[in-house]
Amino acid sequence: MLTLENLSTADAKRPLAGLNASFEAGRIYTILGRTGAGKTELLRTLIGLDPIRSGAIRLDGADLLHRPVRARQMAMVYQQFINYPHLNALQNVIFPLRRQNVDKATAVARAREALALVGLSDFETRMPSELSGGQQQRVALARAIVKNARILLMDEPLANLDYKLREQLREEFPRLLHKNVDGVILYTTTEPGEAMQLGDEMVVMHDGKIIAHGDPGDLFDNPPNVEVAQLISDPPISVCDGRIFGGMACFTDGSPARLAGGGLHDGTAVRIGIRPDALAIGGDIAARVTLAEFSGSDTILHLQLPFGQAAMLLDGIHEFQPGHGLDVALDAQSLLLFSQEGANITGRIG
Amino acid sequence: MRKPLTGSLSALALASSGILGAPAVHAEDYSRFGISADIPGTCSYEAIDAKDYSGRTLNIITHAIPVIGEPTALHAEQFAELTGAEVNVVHVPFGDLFQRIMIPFQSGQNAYDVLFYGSLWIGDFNRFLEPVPETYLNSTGMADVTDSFRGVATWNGQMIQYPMDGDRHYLKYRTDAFENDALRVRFQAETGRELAVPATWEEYNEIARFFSGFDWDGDGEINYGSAEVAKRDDLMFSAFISRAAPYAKHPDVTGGFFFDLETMEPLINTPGFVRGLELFVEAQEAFPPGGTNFGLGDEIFSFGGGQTLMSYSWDDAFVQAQQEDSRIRNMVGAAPLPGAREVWNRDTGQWDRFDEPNRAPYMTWGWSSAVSALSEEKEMAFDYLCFFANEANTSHDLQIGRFGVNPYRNSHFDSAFWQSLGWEAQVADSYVNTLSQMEQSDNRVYDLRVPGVGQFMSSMANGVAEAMAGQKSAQDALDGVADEWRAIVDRIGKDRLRDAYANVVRLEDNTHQDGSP
Amino acid sequence: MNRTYLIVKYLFLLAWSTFVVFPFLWALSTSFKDANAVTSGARYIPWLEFEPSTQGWKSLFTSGSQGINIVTPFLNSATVTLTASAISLVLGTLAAYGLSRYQFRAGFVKNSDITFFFISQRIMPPIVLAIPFFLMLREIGALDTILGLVIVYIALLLPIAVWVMIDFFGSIPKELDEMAMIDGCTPAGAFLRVILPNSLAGLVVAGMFCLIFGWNDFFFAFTLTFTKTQLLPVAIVSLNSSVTPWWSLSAFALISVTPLALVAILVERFMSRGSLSGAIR
Amino acid sequence: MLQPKHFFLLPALLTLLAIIIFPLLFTVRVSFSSWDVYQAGLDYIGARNYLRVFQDTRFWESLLRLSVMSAISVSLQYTLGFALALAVWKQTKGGRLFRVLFLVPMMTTPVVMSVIWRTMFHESLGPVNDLLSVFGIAPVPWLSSAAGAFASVIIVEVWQWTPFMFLLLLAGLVSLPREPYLAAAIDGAGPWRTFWQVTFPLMAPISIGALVIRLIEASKIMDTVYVLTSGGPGTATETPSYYIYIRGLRDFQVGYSAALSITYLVLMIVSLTIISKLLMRFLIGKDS
Repeated sequence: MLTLENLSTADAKRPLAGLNASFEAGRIYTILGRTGAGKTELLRTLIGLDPIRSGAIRLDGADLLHRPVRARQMAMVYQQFINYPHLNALQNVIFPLRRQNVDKATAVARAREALALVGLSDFETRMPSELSGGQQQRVALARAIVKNARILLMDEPLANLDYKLREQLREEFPRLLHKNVDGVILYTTTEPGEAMQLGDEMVVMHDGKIIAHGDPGDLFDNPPNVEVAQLISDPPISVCDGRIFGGMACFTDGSPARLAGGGLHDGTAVRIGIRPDALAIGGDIAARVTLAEFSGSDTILHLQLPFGQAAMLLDGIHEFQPGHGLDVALDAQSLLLFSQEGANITGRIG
Repeated sequence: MRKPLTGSLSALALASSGILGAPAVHAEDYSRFGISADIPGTCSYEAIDAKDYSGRTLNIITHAIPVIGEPTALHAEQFAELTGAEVNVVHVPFGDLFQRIMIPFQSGQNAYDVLFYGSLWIGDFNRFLEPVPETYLNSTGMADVTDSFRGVATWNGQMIQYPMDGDRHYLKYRTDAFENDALRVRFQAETGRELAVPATWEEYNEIARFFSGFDWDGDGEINYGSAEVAKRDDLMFSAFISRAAPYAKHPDVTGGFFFDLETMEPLINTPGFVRGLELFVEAQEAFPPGGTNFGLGDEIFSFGGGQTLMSYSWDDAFVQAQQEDSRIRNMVGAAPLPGAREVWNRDTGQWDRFDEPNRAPYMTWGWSSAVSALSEEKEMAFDYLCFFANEANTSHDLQIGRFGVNPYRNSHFDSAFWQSLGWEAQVADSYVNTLSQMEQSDNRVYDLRVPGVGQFMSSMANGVAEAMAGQKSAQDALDGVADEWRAIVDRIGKDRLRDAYANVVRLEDNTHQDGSP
Repeated sequence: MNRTYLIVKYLFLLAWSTFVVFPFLWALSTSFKDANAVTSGARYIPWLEFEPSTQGWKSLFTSGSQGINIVTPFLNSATVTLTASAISLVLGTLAAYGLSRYQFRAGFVKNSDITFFFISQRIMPPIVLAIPFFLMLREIGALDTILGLVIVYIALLLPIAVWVMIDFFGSIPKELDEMAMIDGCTPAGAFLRVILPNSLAGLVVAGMFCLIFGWNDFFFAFTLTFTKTQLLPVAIVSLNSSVTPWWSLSAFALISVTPLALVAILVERFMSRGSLSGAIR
Repeated sequence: MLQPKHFFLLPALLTLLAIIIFPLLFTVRVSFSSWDVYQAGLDYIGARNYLRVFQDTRFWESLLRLSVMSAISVSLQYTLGFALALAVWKQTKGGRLFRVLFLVPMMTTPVVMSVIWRTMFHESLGPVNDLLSVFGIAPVPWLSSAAGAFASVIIVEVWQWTPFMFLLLLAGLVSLPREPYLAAAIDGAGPWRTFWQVTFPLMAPISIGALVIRLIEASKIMDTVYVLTSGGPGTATETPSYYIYIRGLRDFQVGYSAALSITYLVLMIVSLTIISKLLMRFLIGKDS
């Protein structure tokens, strides 16, 4: 078990501020956060590349801080495809084993095995520059797996791959990792979908802090606060200002959001989250398209509503010119209510 | 490559050694060294052969090959073979020779035992040189060295340089052009005067201008009037002194040419020098293309290669022209440097007119040699120098033009010697007469042999170059030089300089150590 | 358009090649001249335009008084240049790696200041260092020795090596070193096992610059030696007497450039493979 | 405390310091002395040498001349080097030969190559005027006119050091990322626009490094001047390094030349810092 105790850093661009967490072996933890949230910094600190200011890192109770990088029994896969350019695929995978003083024959055998796992048996003698991006990242993965590290860190490993490859590897990863890695797996990503799909548990980071940690499904359904809510869905949840009126949440134009007021006094300012699937075409709310963008096979419409702005997700490709007017409906089941401070106080009616 | 020594030459050499009657039969034959026969003398082959310096090392710094450098190395090899010593020779181009010697001197490093260098640096080097011991002062070779070259080697009454070469500036011209009747007629028609070897620098410029820009020797290449060393940091300062001397050196005025010895006030911007510079500037129109950037090498190529009518400086260009394979062999003549009819008299502050042009032969610096006071092999070092300049070697070296060893003993001024090398009588006569006349002149000019001569000369060269390039007028340029000279005098110290300069003035004024004429 | 571009491009390449090659051809022609051939105006083709002479070449291989034998100076130059370049390259590479990967701080001095200190050594005009170097070598008895020149050349070459290698290491992602350390290497191990093998192109370029500047230095080789230790450029000026021997200098220029031209071929190999990638950046 | 990082830096740093510290301090010390040809020693004359530097118009003129000279010659080297690198960058027939050939000039010994150039520029015996005359061009006073001498020095510098720029810029070009070019191609940018919008900005860091280093080296120009023109005609091609050489080793004014050198060093450091800052702002558009 890997434990962080009040971990803080100072030097980095995005300092970590008092992280506490524990991670168990054999589970995949996805760490979700925007670029700059401190995800990479967390991994670098864990592995010993960046110094800490205070706090502790323990592995099964033993202090890791005083161990140099090479002795922390960790492996890492970078966002960039980092392999040793002067070594071929097989030699790349052998490299860490030889550093662990594994004898040559064993090392070769284990490296072959690892390459087979990632499906590169036919590419053993290729140099990294002769491999595609996906293949390079597979080599990096094989090199990480082969070490039998106690902790496997993966820093947005799919971010630089094209869409199709990303989908493919995303499918493969959970099985591959569960089957071959005994240690803790930390996997950072900026994509909520990926985080939910891969993670046994999900950690959400924002501004150098862990703002949520739990089961991905739970976090999605019931985000503890407005930051998590905004991070956890793609396209993100839109947040509009509102006010409690008659024990109910209402938008600023007075239209009811049909959400319980969370026991707040009338007139209290609140924030109302609108999931992208909460909006549908055909209703009584007049909206104007400000921007239409496509994400895969879906269309995201950015709308100007009477009480604010919100994004709407539509299946399929739809062409809308900016300025186009249309009427939409709002599904109360997909709304979230936050206090002015950001805490989730959603109460369903009925 | 080397011509065999002729009978007349050996006779000359024997005569010069003053032991004509001695039998020329020796126990050993030294002709394997390239000489026809050893000549008895203090440092003859036989005498040196008797010494044993095996296991000892002699370090020599000298000029680049071949001028002086080649004979240095040649005699070093011979010396090594005769004595068993190890002799190391390093060859350095002239421009870098001073610093190469001076840095070890100043830091007290015993780098070289024997030094070959320009004799004008005696003012800087004298403190680091070993006086020539009595034995060598009384050697057979030394006895015959001309007075002026003994003077050049002497500092405060003591001989500290070892004479092994004689240098002076003189005029060289193409006899084929001067004697060409068609050209003579044309010259007369154009200038109204008869064509003759120039007696003044005004005439020099006029003749040079006339002969510039057409192919007067019919070799298909355009010819020009004058090749001079005009490249600033080459040896241009010497060329300028040659040109200015007759205007600035009044035969009746004593007490300094560059400075007034009493006040150490620079004379470099006085009218005589200014006139010399103006004529130098004017002469540029008769230079070959690029002539204003000619170094000594270019000058030699230009005159020695037949491109120009006249040139003046050291022997090299003349010797080059007289090479066996030269296109203009025996078409050259030597003459004293042109003079001046108007000479500035600084005592009276006016120009004096001379019907017979005033000549002021410039006994320009030449090659000299010395032994370092830091040397731990002084005896061997002097033996080497004495051997270098022994009678057999000197006769041999004089014959080989590229060696740059030029007449410096009375016996060298013998036309027959040069005729024996294949020079025509007329050429040899003009050469010998020109040289010996300079020895007899009472109005000679010497280099500024004082500490910091390099600073004075580079400052002067810079001023001259500015005038030549048209950046300043001659007067302004030399006024600038005078200002810089005053600053240098202040820095180095007036008294120190006066003491040194007195040595030069004594030579110029033909006075002896005690001041008597 | 495309065609015009190609024509212009090749005309440009040809024009530049001519400009580059011409001095060498002139030197080749001149190396077979003698004073007569030189003074009769510009001549280019031996036999046709002038009677060739081998004195220029001979003068470089003559032991004795009539020329120099450049074999010993050649070997001296090679020894000094190779030793000083090798030491500079090793030290410079280590320092450049340190500066590109770690933060150093001493008072107000930071990495960029240390880098600048190295590079600034190239600014000082060498002339003024002649006397201090002379005195220093004198103290340690290294005047006129190979050792003394090696010491001085290290000061000349080290800054070049540091400069090239800092740029080069800057182009190698830091993650590569980190990877190596994660995989079990010590910092030194990461450098030796991973970074160095991937720096061959940079080393070749840095090495080439060291060799060029070392091989061609005239000034220190000239000032800090007397009679025993002669380097190549100093040997050749032994022939620069009153008359500059165009022929010998030309022959020498051709001989002297040959070893480095071979280095150029080596460097070109790296260039065409594209593996000089970021040799400088 | 010694950390691993120190083992990388210190050997080189200490070696360089050990070699250079004495000469450097000594030079500073000498600049306050009157060490001259007649007296070698470290007396103390205060800042007198520096006052003299201040009034030495020949030195300041040479600095001005140098800035013009190195600005022209380095920008020519840069432009030509860049053009050559671009020309052989992509598939080019005979590319390898060109590349080797273009490198060779910088491998020649300056002190010897300058002599070869001097023979080429020789106004009556050299090939340059001879070949020009074939085209009916009158003999050019290469070394004996101010403009000609200035141009000659620059031509030789460009010949010898364009290869330096060529190599650095070609190495840079070869390692450029491909993506920006795809983007430019998609945008339909022509070669001209692609160069100015993609290649040139991407090459800016390399360009700055190369320009600064060349400026440092070009400013020390000395052999070429010495051999070609001796600083002439007049003082038309005299550079600070050559002037320091004249004062230091020809005149043997050791103290004064040290003061000149220290002044030069300080001026160079200041102006190079400013120049690289300006280049950064101009080429990259940011500070530091």
